[in-house]
Amino acid sequence: MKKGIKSRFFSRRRSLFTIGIICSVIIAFFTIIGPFIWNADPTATDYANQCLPPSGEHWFGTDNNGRDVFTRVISGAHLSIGVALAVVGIGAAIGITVGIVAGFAGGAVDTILMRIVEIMLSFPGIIFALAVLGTLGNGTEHQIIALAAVRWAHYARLVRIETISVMNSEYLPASRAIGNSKLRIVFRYILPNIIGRVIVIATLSIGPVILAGASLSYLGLGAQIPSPEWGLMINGGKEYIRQAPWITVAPGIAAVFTAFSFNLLGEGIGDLIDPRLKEKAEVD
Amino acid sequence: MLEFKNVTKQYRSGMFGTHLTKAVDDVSFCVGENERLGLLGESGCGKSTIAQLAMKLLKPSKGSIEYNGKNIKHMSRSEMKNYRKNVQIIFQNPQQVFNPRMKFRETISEPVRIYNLASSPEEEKKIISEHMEMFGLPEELFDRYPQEISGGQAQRIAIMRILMLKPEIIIADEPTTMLDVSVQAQILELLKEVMDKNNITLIFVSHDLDVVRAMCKRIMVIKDGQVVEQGSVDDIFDRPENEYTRMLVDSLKE
Amino acid sequence: MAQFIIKRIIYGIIVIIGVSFLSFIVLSLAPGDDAVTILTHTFIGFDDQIYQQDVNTVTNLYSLDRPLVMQYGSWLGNAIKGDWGVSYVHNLPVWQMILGKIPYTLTLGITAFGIAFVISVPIGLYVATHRNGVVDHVSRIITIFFGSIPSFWLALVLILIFSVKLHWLPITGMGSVRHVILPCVTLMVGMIPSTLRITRSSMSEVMGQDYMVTAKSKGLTERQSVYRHALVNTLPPVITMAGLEVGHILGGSVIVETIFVWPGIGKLLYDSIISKDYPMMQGCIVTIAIGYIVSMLVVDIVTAAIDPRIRLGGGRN
Amino acid sequence: MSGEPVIKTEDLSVEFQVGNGSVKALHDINVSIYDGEVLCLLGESGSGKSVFGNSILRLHPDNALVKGKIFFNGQEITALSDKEFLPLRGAQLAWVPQSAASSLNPLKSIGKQVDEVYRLHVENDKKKARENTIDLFRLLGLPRLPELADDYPHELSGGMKQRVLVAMGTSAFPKFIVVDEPTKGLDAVRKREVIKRIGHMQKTHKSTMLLITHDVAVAESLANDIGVMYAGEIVEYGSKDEVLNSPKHPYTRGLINALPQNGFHAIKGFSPSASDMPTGCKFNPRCPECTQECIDGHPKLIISESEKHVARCYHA
Repeated sequence: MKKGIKSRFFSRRRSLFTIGIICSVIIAFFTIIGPFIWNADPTATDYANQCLPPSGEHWFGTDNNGRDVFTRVISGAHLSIGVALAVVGIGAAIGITVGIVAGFAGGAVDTILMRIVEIMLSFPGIIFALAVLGTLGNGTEHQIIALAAVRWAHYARLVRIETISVMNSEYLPASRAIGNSKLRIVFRYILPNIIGRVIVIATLSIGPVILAGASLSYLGLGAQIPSPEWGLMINGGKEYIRQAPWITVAPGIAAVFTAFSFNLLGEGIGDLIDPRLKEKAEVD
Repeated sequence: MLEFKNVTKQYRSGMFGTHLTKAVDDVSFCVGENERLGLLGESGCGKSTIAQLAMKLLKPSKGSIEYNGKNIKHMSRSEMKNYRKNVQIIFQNPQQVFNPRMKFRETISEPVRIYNLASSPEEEKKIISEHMEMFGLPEELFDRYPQEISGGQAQRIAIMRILMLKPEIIIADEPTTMLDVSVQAQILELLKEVMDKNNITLIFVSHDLDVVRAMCKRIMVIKDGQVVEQGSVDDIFDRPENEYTRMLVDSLKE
Repeated sequence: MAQFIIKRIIYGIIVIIGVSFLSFIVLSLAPGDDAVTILTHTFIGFDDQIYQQDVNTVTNLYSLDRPLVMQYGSWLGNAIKGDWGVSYVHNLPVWQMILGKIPYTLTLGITAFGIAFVISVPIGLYVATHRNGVVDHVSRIITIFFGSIPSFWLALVLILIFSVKLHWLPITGMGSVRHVILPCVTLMVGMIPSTLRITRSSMSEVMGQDYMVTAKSKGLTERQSVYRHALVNTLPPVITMAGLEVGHILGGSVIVETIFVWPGIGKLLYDSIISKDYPMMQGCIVTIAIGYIVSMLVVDIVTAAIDPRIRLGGGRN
Repeated sequence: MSGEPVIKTEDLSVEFQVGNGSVKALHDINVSIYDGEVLCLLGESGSGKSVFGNSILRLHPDNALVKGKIFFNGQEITALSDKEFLPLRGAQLAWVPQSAASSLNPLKSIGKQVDEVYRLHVENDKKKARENTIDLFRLLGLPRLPELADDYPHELSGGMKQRVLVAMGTSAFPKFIVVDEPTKGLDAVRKREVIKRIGHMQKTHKSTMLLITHDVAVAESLANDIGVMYAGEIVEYGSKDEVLNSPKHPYTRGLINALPQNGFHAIKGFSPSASDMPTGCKFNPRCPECTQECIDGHPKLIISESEKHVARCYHA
């Protein structure tokens, strides 16, 4: 039995994936069910017990406004993760389209699109966020637009590389020879052959996007003061780092743990679809 | 039916893109009904390029290719679809020619769907199973992926797929080079049988003289993108005029 | 080969111009009137009343009312001649200030990258040749963990431990080597994951190639075949990743430089954002883009030098 | 056929661990190759011929399990530890790989890659090594010498790369060379060229060679003895003339009749894949002379002094 479980879950290829799943389940629990259990209002101030160290009652202690840090971290979770998933979703959608069009069309279209992508990649994300948030005003929806506006170029570049490798394959001219229309080739030949890699790229980017969102808020460009956004909380706790370090440390740990589990998931999926890891017997 | 008129295909390369290499240099020939034309030459002489030009997978740099008098370059979508249906190609590496993520169930039914040869799913199933028996392929292949079957079986499936379209012309681009001798014999036997039964025109590209001699009636010898000699099988093998052809034929007889 | 490089240079220039144009538009979208900003910074105090006619005089002085494209045209014209405009806040030429800041950012960035590179490449190589050993799994978990830490939070934690609690290292300021340690470590941690991952995957792919079996069949020991044949083939993708990381140094350290008050371009950019100093922002953005393009170009050249297939193109035989 | 054989194998079999099962690639091979002679293993893809070549030089991936004994000049090399075996590989036992296109290091010049063997096993002298390499290239008929030595693999045609690998295998004057499919993927003219050059090389150096191929023409022009392999087993063994002119095993007959010059008479069915192997004689599903005996029993192949030309078939 032990061998069964060990090989099924922790075999060489599946270990990262399994740990990733376990962490994600924990996060999902805290994010979805958490707010119902720790349902104190994350923004209500309670000056009576400011800066209490972590205790049985306040697991992560309280911040300078007396609010329970643990509750704020929980309610901040669905904010950060929600933003990140939205950004990855929108960014990936645009990126995949641009990547496939550039790879499939080639020639002038490819050159132009790739120059635009390079412009976006060499443009500091902070500035773009500033401009977008500056004109449209702060707030999570605008934060999503600000992040997605930069992230799509990252996906486009990687999807184009994958598409080109499919375009150079032997089965592509064959698909044209049998008479497939361009659309059918894209959806039946290119997409299925790159989707594996794309999922890995997308999952691996959720972590960094969470961190990018937090950095934006840290710099005061994303979510605004009362909201329990992790970046904001870390910035808020900066002044009290000497006497109440937990205000800064706690949301940081939450961000790290969330990013860590998504990265594990991404690497795990990568291992699963990686052809090299499948044992082969070259019998010739 | 299919005619090449002074077709040239050249590539730019070298330091500043000045160096021109001519893969196909001013080739003209035509293929009539039920003909068996062999394109014979060493590897790298441009014979495969001619095959890809005919399939419109490559665009000619000069000259034109005409099918029933119509230049394939200016064909409308519907004309092009008809051209694709009538002119099909068998590739060299059978296992690499199929979509690795697509099971054979879908790969095999693809031609039927594209040209909607079957009015209803039952009819589609009938056509497919008919062809499967004719080619001696087991039903359990449906759930297999290209990497999971042998070269011989893959080539059989490729030929079967093409045959469903009942094409007028089949271009075979070195279909048996990558296969073992015994499997090669099976595929060539199968191809010959299919050709004769449906009187399909064949353009057979190869570097193997014996195979060409067995499959074709007329042969064109190609060297560095140019047709150096053209004639019936016997002329070429017994009375080669061009000295390159003589060298090629003698090197076989040694 | 030359054709390849020239093409890359032309594309690079196009991208830089593209970036400068995009940033011009983006900055003009940002809230606030340029004239007001100039007034508040240079002539009068922050809270004094701003009179409309002062705003008009400043507007004509800097000809801020012209259509956007014209403004961009004149900016570009001057930029090529070396005049990147004058900072609203410091009233100094933009490029002069940037030049002053570049060495700081580079020293921080290059040292951080150097250490990250020196750590992650050997580990990557070792792990690729000893796949699925304990070291492989442990190093993967650690790199994934390093990749999940937000740089600003890491900076604060390091400050908390090393400055606040242990008083070993100063939080901000310049001067001795001890000042560099914390910002350097923060940057380095961010760079290790990508380099190590690319080294590991590139090396393990090379180990699977047929020519490694040929090397083994020649009687080379495991170590010899790795050094003589595998290493050189692993380099191109690793160098490309290195180029990407170096390219991001100029732009990436905005946060770290802000927290540690490190007078680099990142801090300059952040300050110019806060004080809405548009010419300075424009200058920083273009500098960062140039840095990115130059490092991409260097990568292309180095890769071509290593890989004859790119250098020599088609075969002669 | 004199004296102690250079290479002798006893009941050599190879299995690959795949997932939790194992795939039998080679079963109890008993061959001996004498000094200065060429044994040709003739077989189609999936017959395990390359596996045999690899097992002599221990080039298998780590999921391979090798059973049985291999003797080199009387010494049992399968008993040696990897450390003890290392000096043999490359110096005494050489190997010419199958896929020329991917078996050369793309970033190093072909001259350097061939010099490396000479400098490792003969003498670490740059000049002498390069001279030896150029001689070998000339012997193998490569053009544009000596500049060609500084070219890179991607600049060479398939045939030329194949000959570079042959040069690499022979540059340390090994006692025994395994040559794996030297003509795969080459066109008729280049194939003739490679065969001629290998034959010339083998005669001048009197090297003992194991030649692995699916091409009967190669066997005909280079081999002294031929072992026909099918589904991991040797089904017929004997001298070249006996096997090619009067084949005993139905599969060998089928192979010869399938040749283009003999009119393309194909063998029906497909060669079995390693996972679903037929019981009894492995060829019985495709064999025209198959009887109940063939399906139940598994015919043996016994090579003895008296009986040189043998086949693994009840009706041979």
